[in-house]
Amino acid sequence: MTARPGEVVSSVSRVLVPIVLALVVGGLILLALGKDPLAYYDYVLQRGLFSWSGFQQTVIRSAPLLLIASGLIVAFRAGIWNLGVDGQFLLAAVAAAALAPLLITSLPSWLTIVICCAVSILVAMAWSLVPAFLKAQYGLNEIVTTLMMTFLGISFANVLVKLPFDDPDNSVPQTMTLPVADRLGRLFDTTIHSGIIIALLAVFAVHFVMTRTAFGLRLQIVGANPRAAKHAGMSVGRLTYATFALSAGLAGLGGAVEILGVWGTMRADWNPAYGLLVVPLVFLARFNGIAVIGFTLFFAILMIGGESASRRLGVPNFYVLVLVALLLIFLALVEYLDHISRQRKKA
Amino acid sequence: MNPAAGQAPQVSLHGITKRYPGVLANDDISLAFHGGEVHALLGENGAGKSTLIGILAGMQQPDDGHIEIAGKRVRITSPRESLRLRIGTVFQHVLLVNSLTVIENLMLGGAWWQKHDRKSALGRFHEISELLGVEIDPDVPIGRLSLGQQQQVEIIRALWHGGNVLVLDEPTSMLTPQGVEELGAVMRRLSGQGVAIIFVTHKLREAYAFGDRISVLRQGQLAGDIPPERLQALGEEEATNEIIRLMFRAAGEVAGADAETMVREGHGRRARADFDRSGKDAITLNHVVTRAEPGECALADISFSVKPGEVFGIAGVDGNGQKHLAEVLAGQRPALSGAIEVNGTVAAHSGVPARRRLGVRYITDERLGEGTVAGHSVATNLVLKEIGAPPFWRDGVTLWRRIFSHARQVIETHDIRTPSEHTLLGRLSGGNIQKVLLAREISADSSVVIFNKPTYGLDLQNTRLARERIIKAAEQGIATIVISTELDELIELCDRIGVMFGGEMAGIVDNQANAEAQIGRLMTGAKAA
Amino acid sequence: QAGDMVKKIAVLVPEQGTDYGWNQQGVDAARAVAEKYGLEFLPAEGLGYGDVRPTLRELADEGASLMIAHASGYNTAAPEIAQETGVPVAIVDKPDGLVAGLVGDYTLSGHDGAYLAGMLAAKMSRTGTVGIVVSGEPPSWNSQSAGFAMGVRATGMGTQIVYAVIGPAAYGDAAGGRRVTESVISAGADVIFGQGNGSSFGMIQAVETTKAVDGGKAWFIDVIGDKTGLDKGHLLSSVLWDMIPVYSAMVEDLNSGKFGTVGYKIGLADDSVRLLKTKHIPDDIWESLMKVRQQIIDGSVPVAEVYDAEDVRALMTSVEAPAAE
Amino acid sequence: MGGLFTETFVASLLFGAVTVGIPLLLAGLGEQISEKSGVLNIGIEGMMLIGAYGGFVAAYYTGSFWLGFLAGGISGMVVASLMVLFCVILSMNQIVIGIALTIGAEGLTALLHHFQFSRSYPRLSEAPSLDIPGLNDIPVIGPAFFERHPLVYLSILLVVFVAWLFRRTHIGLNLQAAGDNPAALDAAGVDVKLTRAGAVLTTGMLAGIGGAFMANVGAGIFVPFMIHGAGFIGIVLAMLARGNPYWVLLGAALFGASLALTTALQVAGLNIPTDVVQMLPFAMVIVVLVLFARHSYLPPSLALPYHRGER
Ligand SMILES: Nc1ncnc2c1ncn2[C@@H]1O[C@H](COP(=O)(O)OP(=O)(O)OP(=O)(O)O)[C@@H](O)[C@H]1O
Ligand SMILES: Nc1ncnc2c1ncn2[C@@H]1O[C@H](COP(=O)(O)OP(=O)(O)OP(=O)(O)O)[C@@H](O)[C@H]1O
Ligand SMILES: [Mg+2]
Ligand SMILES: [Mg+2]
Repeated sequence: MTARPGEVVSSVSRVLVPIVLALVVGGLILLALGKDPLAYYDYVLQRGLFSWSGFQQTVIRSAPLLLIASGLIVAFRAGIWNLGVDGQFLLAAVAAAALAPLLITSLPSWLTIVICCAVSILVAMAWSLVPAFLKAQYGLNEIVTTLMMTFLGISFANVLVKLPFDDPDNSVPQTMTLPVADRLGRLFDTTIHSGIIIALLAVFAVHFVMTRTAFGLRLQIVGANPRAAKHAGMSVGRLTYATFALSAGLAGLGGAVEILGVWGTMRADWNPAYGLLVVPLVFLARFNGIAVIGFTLFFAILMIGGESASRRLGVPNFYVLVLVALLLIFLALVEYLDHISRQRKKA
Repeated sequence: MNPAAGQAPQVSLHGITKRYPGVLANDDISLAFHGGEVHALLGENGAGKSTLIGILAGMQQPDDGHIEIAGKRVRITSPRESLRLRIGTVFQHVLLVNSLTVIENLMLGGAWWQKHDRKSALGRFHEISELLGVEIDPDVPIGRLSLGQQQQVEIIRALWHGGNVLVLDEPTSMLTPQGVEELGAVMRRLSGQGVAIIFVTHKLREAYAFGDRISVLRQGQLAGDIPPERLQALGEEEATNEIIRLMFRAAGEVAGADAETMVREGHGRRARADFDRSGKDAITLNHVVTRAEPGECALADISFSVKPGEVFGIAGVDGNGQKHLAEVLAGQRPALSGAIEVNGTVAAHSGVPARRRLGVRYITDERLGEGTVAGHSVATNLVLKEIGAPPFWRDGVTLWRRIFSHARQVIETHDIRTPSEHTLLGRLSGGNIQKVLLAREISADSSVVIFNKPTYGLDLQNTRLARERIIKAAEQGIATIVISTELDELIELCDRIGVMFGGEMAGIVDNQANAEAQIGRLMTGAKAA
Repeated sequence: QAGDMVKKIAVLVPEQGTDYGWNQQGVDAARAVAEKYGLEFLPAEGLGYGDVRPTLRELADEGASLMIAHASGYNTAAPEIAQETGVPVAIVDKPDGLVAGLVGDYTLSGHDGAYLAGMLAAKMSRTGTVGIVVSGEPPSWNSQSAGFAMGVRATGMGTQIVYAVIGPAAYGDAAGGRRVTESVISAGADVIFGQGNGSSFGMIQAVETTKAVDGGKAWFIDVIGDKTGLDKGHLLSSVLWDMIPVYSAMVEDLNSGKFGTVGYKIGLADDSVRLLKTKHIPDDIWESLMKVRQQIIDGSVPVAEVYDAEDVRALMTSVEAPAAE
Repeated sequence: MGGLFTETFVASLLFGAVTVGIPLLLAGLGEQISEKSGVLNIGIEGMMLIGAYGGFVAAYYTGSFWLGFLAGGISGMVVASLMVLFCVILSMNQIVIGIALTIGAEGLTALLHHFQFSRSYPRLSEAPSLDIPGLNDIPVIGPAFFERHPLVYLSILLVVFVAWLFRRTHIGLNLQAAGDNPAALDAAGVDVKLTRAGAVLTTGMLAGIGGAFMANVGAGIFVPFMIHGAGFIGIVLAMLARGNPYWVLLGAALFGASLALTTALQVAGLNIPTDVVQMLPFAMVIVVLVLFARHSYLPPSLALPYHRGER
């Protein structure tokens, strides 16, 4: 698997060119606001990448994003538009947050974490059951149903936190808190929790399964042409359920990892909407697990570094959103041009 | 017959060249199409016929060369431009909108700011369908019509727009023999009115019967043509030989005499395989019934059996339940009631994988719709039905190297024309896709193979190859079922022929001298004597 | 000996400090305190309601001596980071979260001020109905809603109280604020006690454009900040919060080593909670209110602190229950 | 408690429901046009937001609601033209671009608002209404439906117009074909990209007007992020409506009514979190889908770019 130098150059420029373009356009906006773009970008890099403590935050932020991304890779490769990851993520988070503080009183922390992760995964899977059923049974388009389930899930998560799982001792509507010491173990003496290991393993596993196994190929065939899959004797219905379950389960694991690694508790009305950011990243990475890691890391740097830079320069944090949008557009543009030229060349 | 002779051609192509990644689809083609002439265009699969037609229709732009219409140089930059030049086209793959009705499809293309005028459209529709002698309900959504009917709508549409030039890319592939005759009459009538007609077909008989002039494409180049005078001078036999010579001349692929046998078309019967008529049945159906779905013809009550080594044909007009029968046999569709036995094993309720384990193979008639995955490689498509099984998978892990080397081998032995095994299957020409299907399904461990329209859209050589595969399969002792709407094909290949009508087996005929007449009668719904 | 241990103070707020409300008051007060004690000031605005640990850690790295986490949503994260980095933090709405030298709490509630506002509303109401519109139900707003309702009842005028929450996560839902407020006005209220950030501008909009059921003007009573500069003649009053005394006390306690042993409150006594006097309030009513203010301060009129949403709702009319004792 | 439900109060609930429903209706209709033509417009939330901002700015500085809606429509079209450029002309991924446009619009309007209005919070006066004589005297429903800004009537008439467009005109046929089988439309001599571009621009215009309605009529003020998912609900409405504009109207009415119901239950003192009521419309639709699931008809070429002659 040695890449030719030309390919390396092209794939590096495929990422670098849009970044430079986005930074230039974003810089013009900053100039218009009377701020120094170079100082801004310098702060972003200083904090997000080059300072050890900041880089740790970047890595921590990557963990849930990567897990969601791995779930989306499964779904998208199987041709299923699971746009409901945010609801699945949140409900799984509620499950972990509600359960962990209870279990920890009688179980060791590793067991608590394992059980919570498992339950979170199951909860997320269960939440994807309705769209899976409607798709497998009636061919109902999952974009609608998963979007609906995500709206429903966000509200439902709030209801759960506010009513049955509310911590009466805290005036803020949130669940009980898992003590810091019992959360996912930290790596060495950093603040990075081991969720990043889980996330990386998940991405590699998904990448392997989708590209190197019979199961992955079946999912892709179902995604590409369900009638051909049926013709070839695959059980389209069962594979559809499996796709939803895997995809939602991984997103749910993301929710569990974020709660068990970072928060220790779930607050009502908390919705980071990571799914909305990860969906385009997964596309831009062409559903490739390895590329997803790069993109995710880059956007995590931007999130962490951007917050710092905004604060230091007195630019409202909203600017990061503009930058993210520019990046997505330019990445998509360059990826598209690249796609065209490769199609021209490819025999 | 040829009033336009001497006049400037209606359409002339000058040095048309079109390249696709890895393929030179059209290579410096210069051709002239005259008004009042039916110009038959022949060529093997992938020869570049559809590409040329796409260029005339404005769907493709040539990389080189130019087009003249009535002596004036034009650039056909879009289908709109083509229609404006009064060129009507029937595309090889139906281009209609399923969710719109027939009449709505025909009205497409009007000025967008206008209300559509259904009334005058209906008038036009009746006029043209009368001319064609077809009967179609204008208010049925296209999606509910059979492919044959859809093709008729396409022809209506081409006439709707095409005043000067009518281009027909394999219009007969979905028609019944009678439909073909009717289309021929229409072409003749139109050419009599001065229309230039370009008629693409794989059937030499059609080309000879309807064509005033014949051109042959070969690997993107114009291999030669037979002008009207010569065509009239030659008899059918000689003309056929001439065409075959043009099609296969170069590279010495086929020596003269072999060509004859290679592309020998219809009318013959294969030598009777001497399979064991008293032996056990390989597959038996007993009173099989399927669930009727809207718009489909279900099986009402089907019983028959096929012995190992026997070729059993299914004849009938398209849409009389053939699809359900094929799917029920393959395990792709459950039988509502009735019994199915494969090699003595009860198999009525087993799905595709279980049937495959029993040796049942099914070559679908929907090559792109369900037979293959267009967006995946040729290599993947060749193992589509074996995903997870050794030798290409070990413990569920894909051994891509083996899959690719297997593919290279199959491409070699089956002469599949593709730039490489990594090429996306959708990029292949129809005939080559069919070769992929055949290569995939016929192997040593199969015991029952169902062919659904195995040669639909194939060129002479590929048709011959496919039929040889069928015969070879039977000779290997495989029970072979051939579903076809082409009676010639069935007569040539089969030992017995069952005729389907309205989801029932109207009768089963031994393939003997008078079989054709009997089958013809059964196909119209008359009961077996 | 601790002398001037505090060198830099940081304040973290979820939205931009330009909302004439919670965020702006927090940032402005911290800035004022930094100036007052000659400290370096590190504001972090618009952080949202997500994870603030990265920002807290960065501020700690930058040498903040005190980090004021000015949102109840931050009150789990901030103490954790304080433990991790050793940098003291101040949190909101968690009075039992004190850790000596490390975590101080300031549970802010203008419930006593809201009590006065409730009396003002009841006295100003022509229709006999007043309304409370909130964008959400956080503890501090619950206690103010309750205080307001108790104030209304204390006038003994039989005034009805209509209560409505805009919807989930609707702090910035201006359209929702307007719609719900219009409905509450149509339900008879002519004085609206509105609590919300971005959504309160929708409420003001509704008050400005909707006539009360008697055809007269509707009034708005705001919270936390002073929007007089934006008023078009409908701003009756506001329950103003001043956090400068609280933040000052924190700095001094840190310097004297007392930080984390006492909670901080705002209240009527030191004017850190006060009722905004506008020209629309008649003098006699204002004087009667000021008398009650004195009584609350000296304890003769107790104002219960009610933080739970259910208990708050129980205080509203709409149910036939008699006024609470 | 019954005493609270006076005629005025119920009328005001209905009034609020219509106010909420109109932007959803416009967004849903717009999305329906886009989807029919084969473009999945996920950026509609961003188009509404920019429309809200542009519409508010125009209405605030000119004092005219009409100019506000015009500006909102144009602003929405500006965002839509990006979608046309990237997704229709350049065939880039519709979901990536849609999400990017939404995120970008959120950031941009919040920034602009911060520098322009975050110290002054300007507000508009009440939208002028056109009273329909006779009908506006009907108790309860009169004020909600017949004493509104003319745009409200126009929006509802638009449903009828779009339905007519779909059924009776070449535009309708072209849209349907572009989403079902663009190659067939192309072969019939109609420019697919132009058809889709027109559809997307129309979507942008309707979404922008809907956003402007939310800012100018609904809130009377612009605040950051004020669309709050209305665009996404528009997407859901369009998909559930299966190409029928009247279903969009019904769906928008359902969502509007459910928000009014939230307020009603609260004012009635019902003791449940608002989130529960918020869940109702979604839960209802899901239940309906599970019970009466039919094959959903979405245009087969939805979200697929079209290239002439590509295999
Ligand atoms: N859009 C395309 N992209 C890539 N290759 C193409 C495309 N269209 C045609 N080709 C290639 O060009 C060659 C000519 O194809 P064409 O469809 O014109 O053949 P044909 O003569 O019509 O064959 P058939 O009889 O099978 O229909 C084939 O090799 C085909 O694979
Ligand atoms: N009664 C009918 N009305 C309308 N359409 C029909 C009817 N019967 C069949 N069709 C259409 O005809 C086509 C072929 O039908 P079906 O598959 O049942 O027949 P078949 O004999 O197997 O034909 P083929 O071999 O082409 O698949 C389908 O597209 C189907 O929708
Ligand atoms: Mg062809
Ligand atoms: Mg069939």
